Amino acid sequence: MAGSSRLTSVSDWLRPQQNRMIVLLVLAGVAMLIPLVVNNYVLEVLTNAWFYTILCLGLNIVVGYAGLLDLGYAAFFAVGAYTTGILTSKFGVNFWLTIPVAVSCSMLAGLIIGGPTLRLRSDYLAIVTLGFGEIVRIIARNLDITGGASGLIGIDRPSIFGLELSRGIHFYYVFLLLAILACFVSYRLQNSRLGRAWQYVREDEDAAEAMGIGRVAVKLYAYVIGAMFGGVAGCFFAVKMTAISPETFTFSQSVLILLGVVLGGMGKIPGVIIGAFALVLFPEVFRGLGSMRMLIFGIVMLVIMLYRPEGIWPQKQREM
Amino acid sequence: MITKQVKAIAVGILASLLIVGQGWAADVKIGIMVPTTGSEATAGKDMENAIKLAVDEINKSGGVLGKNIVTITGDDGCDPQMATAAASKLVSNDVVGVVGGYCSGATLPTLKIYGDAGIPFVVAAANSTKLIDANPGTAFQINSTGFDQVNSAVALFKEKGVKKLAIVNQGDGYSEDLARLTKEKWTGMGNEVVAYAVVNKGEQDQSSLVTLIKSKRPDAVFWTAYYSDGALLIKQLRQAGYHKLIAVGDGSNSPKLLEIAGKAAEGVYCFSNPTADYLPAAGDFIKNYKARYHQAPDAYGPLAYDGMKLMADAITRAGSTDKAAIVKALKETKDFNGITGAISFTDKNTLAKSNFVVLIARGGKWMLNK
Amino acid sequence: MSNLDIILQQLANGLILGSFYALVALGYTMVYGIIKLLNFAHGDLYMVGGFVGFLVLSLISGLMGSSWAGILCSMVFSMLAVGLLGVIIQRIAYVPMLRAPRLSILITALAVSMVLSNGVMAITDGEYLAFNTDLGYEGLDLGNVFISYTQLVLVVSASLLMIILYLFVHKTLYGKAMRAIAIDQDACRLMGINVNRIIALTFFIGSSLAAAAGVMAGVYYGSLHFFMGFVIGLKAFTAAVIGGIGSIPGAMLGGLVLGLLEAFGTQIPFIGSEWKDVFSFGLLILLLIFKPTGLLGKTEIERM
Amino acid sequence: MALLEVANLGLSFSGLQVIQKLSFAVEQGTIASLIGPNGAGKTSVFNCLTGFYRPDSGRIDFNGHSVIRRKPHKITRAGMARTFQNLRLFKSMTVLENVKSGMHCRTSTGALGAVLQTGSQRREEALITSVSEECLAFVGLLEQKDRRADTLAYGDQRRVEWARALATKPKLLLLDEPAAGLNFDEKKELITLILRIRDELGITILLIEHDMGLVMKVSEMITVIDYGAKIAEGTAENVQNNPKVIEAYLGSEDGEDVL
Repeated sequence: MAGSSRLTSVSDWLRPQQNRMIVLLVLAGVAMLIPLVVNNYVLEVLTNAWFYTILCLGLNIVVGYAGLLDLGYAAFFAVGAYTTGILTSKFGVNFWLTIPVAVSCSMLAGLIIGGPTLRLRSDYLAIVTLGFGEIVRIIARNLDITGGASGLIGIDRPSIFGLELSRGIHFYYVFLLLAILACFVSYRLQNSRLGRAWQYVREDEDAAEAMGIGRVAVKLYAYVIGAMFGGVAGCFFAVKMTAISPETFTFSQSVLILLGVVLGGMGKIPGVIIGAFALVLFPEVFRGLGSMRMLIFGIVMLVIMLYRPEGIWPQKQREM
Repeated sequence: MITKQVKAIAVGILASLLIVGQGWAADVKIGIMVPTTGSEATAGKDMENAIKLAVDEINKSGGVLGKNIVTITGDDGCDPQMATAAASKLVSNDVVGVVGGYCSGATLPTLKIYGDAGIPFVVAAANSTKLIDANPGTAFQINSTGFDQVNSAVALFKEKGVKKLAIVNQGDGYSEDLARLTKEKWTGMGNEVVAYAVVNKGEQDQSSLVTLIKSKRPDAVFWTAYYSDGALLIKQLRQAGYHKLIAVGDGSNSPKLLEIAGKAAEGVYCFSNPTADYLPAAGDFIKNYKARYHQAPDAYGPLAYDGMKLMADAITRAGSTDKAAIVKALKETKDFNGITGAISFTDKNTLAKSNFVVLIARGGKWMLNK
Repeated sequence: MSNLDIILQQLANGLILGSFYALVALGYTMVYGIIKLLNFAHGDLYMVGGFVGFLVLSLISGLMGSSWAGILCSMVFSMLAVGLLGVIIQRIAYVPMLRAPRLSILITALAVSMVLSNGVMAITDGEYLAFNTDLGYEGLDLGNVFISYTQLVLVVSASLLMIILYLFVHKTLYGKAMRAIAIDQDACRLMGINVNRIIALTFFIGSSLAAAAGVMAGVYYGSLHFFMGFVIGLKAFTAAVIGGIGSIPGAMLGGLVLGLLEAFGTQIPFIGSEWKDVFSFGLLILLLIFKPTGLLGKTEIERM
Repeated sequence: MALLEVANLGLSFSGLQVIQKLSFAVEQGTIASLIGPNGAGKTSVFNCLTGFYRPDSGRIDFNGHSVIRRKPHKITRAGMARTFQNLRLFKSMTVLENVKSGMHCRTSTGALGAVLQTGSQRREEALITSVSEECLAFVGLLEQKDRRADTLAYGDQRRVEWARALATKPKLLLLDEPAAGLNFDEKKELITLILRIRDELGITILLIEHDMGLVMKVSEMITVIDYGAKIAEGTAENVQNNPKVIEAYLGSEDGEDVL
């Protein structure tokens, strides 16, 4: 078949590190220059896509690398967003100083929920994370400091070197840079001792344990690093939106992020990016199908799990 | 396989670029921001219809400043993230003004976007009191705010001799806001709130809450949230033998509430923004709306219609499509004669005179309470 | 109302609510017990059951009225239809996944749940449907405690269904096969048991019990919504865990315990109803951490 | 002092006594075997030793320290490695990646090191690769290192498991039925390999095996258990002639496995 042979030749060409770098650089260049040619609306949509890229890459560490189903990922994102929101709007702390605090808080949340529960069997873990996500949302809804059900408003825009980050283009670059950073970190982790340990635990917990890999510690690592990604994304989300409310951090948000991870292909960075873009672009491009969005996503997810569990992005070639 | 997908995405991006890139040079461009997808799509589409109806009428009678009005819709999906995208879309299209705003949560983050661009925004439905603080000065709320509703509610309770009140909300921004304000006002007047509770969205069984309420013996129960779960509460309260006053907020103003609660809803009071059925001046609006869309207008149609008419009036008074001039003209609005009543603004750009009405359920229908 | 009245009333409320939870929890537990699958879509089957019942009732109400006869008829039909739907879901989505990693099968279950709830949303346009019947509000009025006849009938029918199920599982050959498969599937295959057929039967029974609960909820609460399966799904799962997942009497007990806990939990002063779900989720999490086998579940081999 | 000392070990599953009062010792530098009829509780003993089961009673001292109630990965780190009765390779990973897992407990780079790719991280990665390749070379599979583990022949997959266990740098290697499913020639190679591991690498070995020929050939000390209790102990000859052992095997259903 012509199509498949073309595909093979493309993947052959992509194999050397050098050629892959060329592709990456070209893509990064395109992403950098896009704001010069598009209007605010497209820019806003693409900013959103980069934002979901960060979240999906974070969840990918938990789901794709370590093989743990997390149905409450929005909670970590919420912790980051609320920490920054509360510190800047209620205590007047400089935004940049809130980032380490927010990231530590979300990592702490990861520890708190992960520590006692990662021993559980995977299906119980899914439910526990779901419950945890809901608990975080309800707490945010009920406390005064989080602004109750209507949330926090009037979060100040940050400035950097005297430039106030307020326009769409500023946030485009902020989220693009964060997404590139997230890709870089994910890539480095994937090909490290820790990355392999995640894969061992995902493939066979007992064998990994017998090889001297502490499965709880390794999973906890995945959890905490995943939470960190969510926390960072949350910080910038808060200042971009200037207002946050508990309604953003629902179960459906967690499912949406999970969808991004599953659609493109769990554990594969390019796949996850494609998944994140699909999430964001679909409702914008197919506006008429807007109300059917989740139905279509559900069907696609089902089909993917049944016929192509490795996702849209092709499997890494291995010599047979 | 990959290349196909990349192509599809690229085509999609290009297509959206082309669509939004087109210009309507000689026209006055007005943005409509409502949820046309998602859970609140029904209300959003109704508002969009009403606004387009108003635009047609304006254009038929000569337009504004001799130009036709064209509209462009941004779908906020009742979601803050989608709303910012929608607002950016409208701003990039160089609209001179925006009419819409249904969900308070989704409207909130867009205020700053329009404010930064200096675009006047007539908020037709969203009425959380949070919007008042977040207003950069370019937004104008023509729906009575929560404060007005609280005043209507408290007045009714006093009139009916209520001493002990139970308030139930649904834990979202809108209903919590209303519940909290009512509680503050009611206790501030030296009365007692004996129960203040939250019902989670979608939870069908409220029997425990009903027992709790019954045991506190309130003279009235005020449900500040939406019709769907409100109907369940009413039904279960009445079934359990609670026979005193029940009132619901404007989010419950729907015939569906009466349909679901059945005869349990008989005699329930509802505070409502002016919907078409109870507006003497809305006869033509209803007729034209039905003729064009083959269905009756929903709760926020009249306000959306008025919002568009007000915007056109402000542009005419401003004498130009300069945004700052339009904002100024809107601010100076004096008794604009809309179908929902006379519109003037306070110094905080909220409606000067409340247009809330009190309805009562009689024989499976909402009637104006006389 | 005196304190005693409140206690009695809440006892009644808790038992009614608990019997709904138990009916839905049974399906969770049966499916989990037999193939160790956490069927996220189970709550949605409850929802679909309600809608099918509604549809049937509106079709036949001209013939039989919307009273007990009509309701019974629509309930039976809904149980059959949703039971079949459960089997179809099992065939399409779960059978191919039996040897897949746990993560994949969980995501598949989540996808099925999304398809069901959003499918119904697309059909109903996200609207609430009023499930109106001709049933009255009459009931037993014991002073300050009130139990409507509708509630009584529903609790009795829920108990009946559970008793039938118990007898089926413990007294028939099919039930014996089910219990055997739960212990060792491969051994059952060797013994000539048609394992797939028994698993399908389990899905059928579990799904139809959820459908029965869905119709009952429709009748009792009077409204239907595409999202109504989510909350009850979680609650029923909690009930199943409380009782010990995999155990049928456990699911019944868990349902009742959860119903009573919720009924009395909301009466505790100082803790506002806005915190209610934090407590039920907190309880679930603590239970999973400290007593994952529940009240009646079997302890597994202790592993470190 | 013996490298491994087990005393009065007891284990029960829901009332069923699987191991009872089992005591035995493995001396440094020896090859020892644990045999017994099917269901005698041999693998359960392994699972207790490696921390997968928590015994009800008794003592397990390894290298002078108690390892009872320790987590499996800590026991591996302390120098006890195992293979599994049913192959437990990381199927979708390459042979080399499989073997690298053994080095995990001998290295320490964390997330930060991985992201920054510090000098020590790069040195450690190089070490992991070279040690893993050495282990593969030892079992004769170096050429296959980039193949997916599950595409290898059965016997080769077993050897990958061995290489993986060797990469943990163990003092004691526990082999769970290493000869199961192997043909005659493969068994012969296996015997050489076992001896080489002990002689060249100085690793003490404890194995469970059904193949009596193999057991008798390599083991210096044999412990026989039945119904979880020790019935005999000694050298190959001693055990072969012990009437209790003969009875246990002949009385059991799979007596045909014996001798």
